[in-house]
Amino acid sequence: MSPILKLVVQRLALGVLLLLAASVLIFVGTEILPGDVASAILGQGATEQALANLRIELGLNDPPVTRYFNWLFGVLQGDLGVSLSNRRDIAEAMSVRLSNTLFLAFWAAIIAVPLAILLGLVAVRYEGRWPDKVVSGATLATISIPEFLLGYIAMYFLAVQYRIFPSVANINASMSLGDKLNAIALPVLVLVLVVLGHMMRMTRAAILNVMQSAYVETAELKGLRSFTIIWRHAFPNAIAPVVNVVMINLAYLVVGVVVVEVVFVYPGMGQYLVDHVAKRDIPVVQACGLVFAAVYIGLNLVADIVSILANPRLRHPK
Amino acid sequence: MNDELRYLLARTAQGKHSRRAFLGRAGALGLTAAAANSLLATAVRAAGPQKGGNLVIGLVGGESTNSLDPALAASQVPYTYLRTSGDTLVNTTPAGDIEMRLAESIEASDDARIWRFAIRQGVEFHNGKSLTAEDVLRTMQRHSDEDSQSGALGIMRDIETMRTDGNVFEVTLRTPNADLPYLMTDYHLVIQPDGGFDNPADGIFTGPYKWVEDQPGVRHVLEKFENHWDSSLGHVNSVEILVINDATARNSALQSGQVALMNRVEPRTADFLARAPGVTIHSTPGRGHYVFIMHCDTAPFDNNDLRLALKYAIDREDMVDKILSGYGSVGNDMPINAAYPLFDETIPQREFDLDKARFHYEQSGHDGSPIVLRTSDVAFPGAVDAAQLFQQTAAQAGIPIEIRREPGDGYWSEVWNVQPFSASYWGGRPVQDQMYSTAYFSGADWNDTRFFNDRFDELLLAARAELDEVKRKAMYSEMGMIVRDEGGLICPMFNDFVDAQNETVEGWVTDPAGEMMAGFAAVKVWLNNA
Amino acid sequence: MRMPLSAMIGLFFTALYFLAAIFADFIAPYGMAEIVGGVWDPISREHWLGTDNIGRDLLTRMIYGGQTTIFVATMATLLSFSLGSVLGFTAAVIGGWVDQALSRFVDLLMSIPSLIFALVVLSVMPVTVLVLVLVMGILDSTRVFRLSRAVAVDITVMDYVEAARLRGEGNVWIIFREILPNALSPLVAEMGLRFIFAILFISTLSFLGLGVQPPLADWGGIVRENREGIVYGIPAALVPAFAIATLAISVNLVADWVLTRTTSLKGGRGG
Amino acid sequence: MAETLLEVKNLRIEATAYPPGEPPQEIVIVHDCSFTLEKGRVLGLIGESGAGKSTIGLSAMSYGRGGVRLTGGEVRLNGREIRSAGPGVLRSVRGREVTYVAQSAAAAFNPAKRLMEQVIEATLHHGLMGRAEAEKRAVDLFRQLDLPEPESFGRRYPHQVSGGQLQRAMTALALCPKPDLVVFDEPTTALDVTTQIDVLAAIKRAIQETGVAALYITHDLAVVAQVSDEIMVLRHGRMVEHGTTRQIIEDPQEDYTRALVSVRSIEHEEKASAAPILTVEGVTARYTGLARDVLSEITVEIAPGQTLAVVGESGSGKSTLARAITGLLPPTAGKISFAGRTLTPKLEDRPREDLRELQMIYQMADVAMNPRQTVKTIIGRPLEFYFGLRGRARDERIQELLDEIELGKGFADRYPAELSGGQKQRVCIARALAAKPKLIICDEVTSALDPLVADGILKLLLKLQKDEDVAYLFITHDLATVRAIADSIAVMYQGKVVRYGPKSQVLSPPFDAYTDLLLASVPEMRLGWLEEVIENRRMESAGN
Repeated sequence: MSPILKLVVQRLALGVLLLLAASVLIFVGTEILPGDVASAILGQGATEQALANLRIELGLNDPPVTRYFNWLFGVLQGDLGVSLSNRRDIAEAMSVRLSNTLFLAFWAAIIAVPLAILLGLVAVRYEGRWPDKVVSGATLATISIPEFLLGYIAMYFLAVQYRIFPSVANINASMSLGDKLNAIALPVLVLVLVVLGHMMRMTRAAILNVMQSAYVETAELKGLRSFTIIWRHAFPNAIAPVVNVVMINLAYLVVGVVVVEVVFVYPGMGQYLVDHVAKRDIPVVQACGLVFAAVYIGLNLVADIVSILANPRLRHPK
Repeated sequence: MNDELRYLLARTAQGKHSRRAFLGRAGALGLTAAAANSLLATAVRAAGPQKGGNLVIGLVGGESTNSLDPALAASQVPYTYLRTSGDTLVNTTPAGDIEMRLAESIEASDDARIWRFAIRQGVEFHNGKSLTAEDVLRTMQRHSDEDSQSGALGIMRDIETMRTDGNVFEVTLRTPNADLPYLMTDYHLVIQPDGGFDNPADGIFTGPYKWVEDQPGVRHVLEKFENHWDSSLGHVNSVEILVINDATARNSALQSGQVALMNRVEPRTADFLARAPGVTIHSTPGRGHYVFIMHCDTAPFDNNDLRLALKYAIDREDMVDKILSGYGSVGNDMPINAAYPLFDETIPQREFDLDKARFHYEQSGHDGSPIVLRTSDVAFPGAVDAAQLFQQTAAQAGIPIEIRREPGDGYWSEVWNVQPFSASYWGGRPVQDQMYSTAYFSGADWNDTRFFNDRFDELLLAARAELDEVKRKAMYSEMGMIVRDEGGLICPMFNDFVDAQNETVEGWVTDPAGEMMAGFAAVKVWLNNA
Repeated sequence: MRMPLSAMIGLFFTALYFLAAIFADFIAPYGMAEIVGGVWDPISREHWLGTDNIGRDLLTRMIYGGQTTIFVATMATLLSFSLGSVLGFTAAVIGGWVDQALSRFVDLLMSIPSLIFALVVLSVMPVTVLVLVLVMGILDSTRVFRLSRAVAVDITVMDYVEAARLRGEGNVWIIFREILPNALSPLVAEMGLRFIFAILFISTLSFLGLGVQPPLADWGGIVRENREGIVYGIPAALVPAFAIATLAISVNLVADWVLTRTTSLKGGRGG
Repeated sequence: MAETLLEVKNLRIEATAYPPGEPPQEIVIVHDCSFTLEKGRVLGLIGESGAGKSTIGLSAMSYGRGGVRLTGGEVRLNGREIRSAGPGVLRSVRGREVTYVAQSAAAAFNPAKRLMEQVIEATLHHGLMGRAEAEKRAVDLFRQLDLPEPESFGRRYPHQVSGGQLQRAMTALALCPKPDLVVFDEPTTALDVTTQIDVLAAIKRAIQETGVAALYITHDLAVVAQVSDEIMVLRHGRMVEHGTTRQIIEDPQEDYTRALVSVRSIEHEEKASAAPILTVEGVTARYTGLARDVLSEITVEIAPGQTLAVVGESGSGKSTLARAITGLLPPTAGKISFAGRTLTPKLEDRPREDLRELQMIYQMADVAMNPRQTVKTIIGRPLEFYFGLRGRARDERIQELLDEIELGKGFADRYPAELSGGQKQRVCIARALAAKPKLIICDEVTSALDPLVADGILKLLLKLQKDEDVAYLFITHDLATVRAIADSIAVMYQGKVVRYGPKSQVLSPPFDAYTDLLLASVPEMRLGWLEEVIENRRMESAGN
């Protein structure tokens, strides 16, 4: 087996192991949540009798270990169980939410990632001069402003004042792509601003770090133009850290957007999870936790593998 | 009225002329905006509902955990969609009278123990099946079964037996109750084919709109059910309910035209929202009240002086101003207000009186340790703020209150009705009897003030069977006084339902039974731009 | 090297907020929970920033709110650093299975998104300042762990650490005397960033309704209390949000400056 | 008269320094430097580190590294002033008229790109040739520089070729655009001595065959003597002496130059053998995860107060031997006895007494001292740790040690960054001495130092050996150092000791093949040495 394949397989195995461990952690973590599912479901107006009935029906009295393995085997067969609160198939309900989340994340990423890298390159090219300062300053501001403020400001100007985009980013299957894109314009804008700064700054730092290398000096002494040097000599060697930060931000776009979902009423995973946490709907919380962990671990895996592939020493062994 | 105005009015009422343009023109012709608006409303109603269009409603109170099973409904969105897609046996009119729905007529025995509902014929379910008395019976059985999880189980308790007799559904009560038809208006009790035993969440009802799409916590789409028995309802072609829990987003959605109707305008922003072009705010005084409840059997609240001290130490006017921005009215430490039939207007209003508060506090001999008040924003909107206002005024009377904000999740299971002093909300009931028997009767399911008063219980049972309204009113008055002076309820305010619409919506009628025209907004309004 | 303007601005605001927080009791014009006006009174001579949603003086709320926000963020950052760096250094110095176990456990914790984690924990636990600090500190310590481990791994291969080992020094000496002083400058710069994240995190939690107990104020909580006013330009909603942003930016500017200073201390490249 | 290619007049170069704990300062690193270089000539720039030789070399490209600025004077290349020229002009000069060969080719090649692409990049960029032509020229250069498989060599990545090959590839990179001038910046310093000679020969031949002019920068006079026509000696940013190579080597005018020429003045008498203090018997070791032994069956011993020099190229296992003895890398087989006791293989298991008596000094004094500790702490810690000295007793002992290493009183409170390279190494020696050891392992302790400074350190070590009766295990790749201080010598090659015995015996013929090669590769400070060696080798290989 070639060393690179071996490394990749190793990482994959590690990822699977980590995911398994995460599943245990999630299961145990949710099992110890205090509170009573039944009363959370029925709310203020429930009688003792109704609560007791519901508890029995939901099978909340089985031993946890049995439930973990039942759950795990179910998950392995693609069966995430049934929501306690509305008896819906979780896999089905969640797939809609997940695809919405991925849709939003995809468009935010497709704008933010190239833009961040481009701005990072520009900042490096004009290091210490005004374009660098403007880009760095602006991204610093976007990092520092709380997401909800960005959201409300965008909503106020672009939806309420000028009515360019809708304020409520409600999408559904019957909408055309154009309608959907119009609907998610504001959340995409906010998410782009939120992740852009971090990615751009890390890209800038990674490339600047590489710019310290002797081979960049070599390139400079060949009489190459600054941008050529950055693009051809510095950037290829900064791919690993850049991919790493991109992946962290992609993970954030998938798992960290609760606030944006709340502000723009976007039907994504975060809102879905928060609702079910509130109802102590443990199967759903577990399923969401697992999906989030899988996304995070998966993206990290991608970053790891890209780093391996980007390393010429591993790609072209002696 | 000049001809131009009359012409414009007619055109506008028929939806052929923009409402805003009309208001502008009317202003130019010397009418005040209010006058022009009311003129227009009258004209529009006279012109009759316009058919068609897609009505988009933005509502708070939906979660992704919502189900179409009426038994499990608990929040505003299910409330609205059940009213939109289902029918109950009877209903209340905005004036508070009983209106026949799936029941064509009601007969009661003289002692008000046996009630016979004649079921309307020719009513069709969304799946094409015809409604029978059996369906009604099965529905009621599902909700009254002790094993059921229905939110209506509590009000079904008093039923001894139920049966059908041809097209008649008959109920026999354990104790007489003159108010039974009011109980049947409960929104959980929409009739399902075979009571929904097979699949309670299939969304098959008899209402004016049938289900197209159900995405809990996100969006609910319904379309006109052409075979609905009552052609006077259901003007728009389709109804789309968007769940918008964030108040700012809801306001923005209305202002930007994404939704035509919305519920629960945050009172503080109502004035700002009203200034937006085309937006109209509807404020409906209701029976819902924001409360702080004390357990009368738990120290230190087992001391009536302490309870009174706290009651006197709350500035009700200020709370209505600050928490409700005036969209509400002051409470009187009892759960009843003028919106209830048989209300006694003469019961004196409890005032904010620091001296009396101080006096009773000293009388109580409380040791001065902080009194822990638990609250959460889920108790009622602004509950945390209200607690802080309470804390401030109480401090002026020398009463130390410590606020503990509890997690919103689990508030109803672990704090309310468990902790001795907490913030809460009561939505109100159609009649006084139901309100009192739900929460103040010694044996009530939700006696959340742990109020055990023999005289009160005696009066309640007597009033329930009393058919003479004058005597009944006197009994209710005495009961109110007992709760006010001895109970564990601190009721600083009754909230208004504050809804809002934009200029495309016509036919709004205020209904004190609940928000969004008691949930019937979608089936009763129409669009002028359809 | 002179201090650049950006760092001066950053330092000014950081110092301003910190001083205001420390001396809150002396400079706040009214009591923290005292109700002195109507709902959202406009800016006036009596109320320099107007009043909040139940008629408290906004400037006062801001000063006390800054106190809470800064205190919680500082404590959480300190906790995450003490915990994360000691564990990170330990993992790097001891290596072997201890390193593996700690690193994998941290990977595991990090695979669960921190906001979600915090939401789940805080929605079922009574929210007190202590719980907030613990939750934030522990969640953030995973990131500090990674950084300090990486830094320490670079340092442990240095000859002076080997020299200490050859001398027979114990791990405690190696961690606290050999590694810690040399890992300080990247950690200090990172501390600035973590502090900002802590500020934003506590604000976000408060915004989602999981912040400190009323009537205590914190900036995110003030935004939440007044957020309906945000799109109507009510100062009570905007001022705290901008305070969060300016504090974060200021600390960032200072951290940037510390970072460039420490790298230039190394003398950069050149012969 | 030959045509002037490069003319440097009154060049002044400044930089910003950041002394720790003080405000940054502007310092002048090159003062008033002037010289001219004619076409096709090679000028050697020589000096200690910090003399400004690289800086002057790079000024021929009007390039200041890091914060370095060319602030005064003129640099004329082909008659054109480039010191003050704009970026456009500079871009057209760099990589076309002047090219650069860096000290570490391993770092100067972009690891992510194939060699060919990098070698011809400047040529293509300046539009000097088409791709095919450039590649053909590169292949020719590879061949000329004795690179293996010149046709396919360019398809490799930098990490796939050896250090010596990479340095030659770097030369090809510099020569490819047919420049007028190449700046060689210590091109062989990082290489092993046996590799250095081949690279040096290849560079020399390439210069001769292409007729390019060159600036050859190095700290090693013996090396520069082999390749340059003229030599300029620099010290502290000023020119000390400039003359032909012959004149500088054979008739230096300045004291400093004379010192450089006559360095290695230490003579050390070999001591008689005695009962050993350290015995290494059949030690074999390997790194975990590595398939082969890095040490196999090493057997050596050291007598008290004597020096065993372990000599070999990088990768020969000499430093690993030190790690095995100290217990950092527990041997898989064999036995190590020290002062009559058997040392346990693992460091953690050794009693404190064993640790104390066996000390170590490192090559890079910079990283051997914690930069955040003062000299006092650094030297004081062993005193505390082993002898429990505190307060005044400790301070007095520190001062004694400082005196012993010939540093004054003021040094106790300084940080390592405030010391020069030689001073740092002295502090390290003091730290080792503080433990009152019986044996000190010296791992390449002089290789990072300038020759004159290194000399001082060696003298100090010898003096201390006499005073304290301490034995040294002296690891080095430098045979001159070995000659200077060893009592016995072990020559290592590929993890084995290939020759071992008293110094006199090891350094006298008959030699084994490897020792012979090693000895023959040490540059000698005389003209024509390189040619001789190359000629010898050619004959030998022809003879075989």
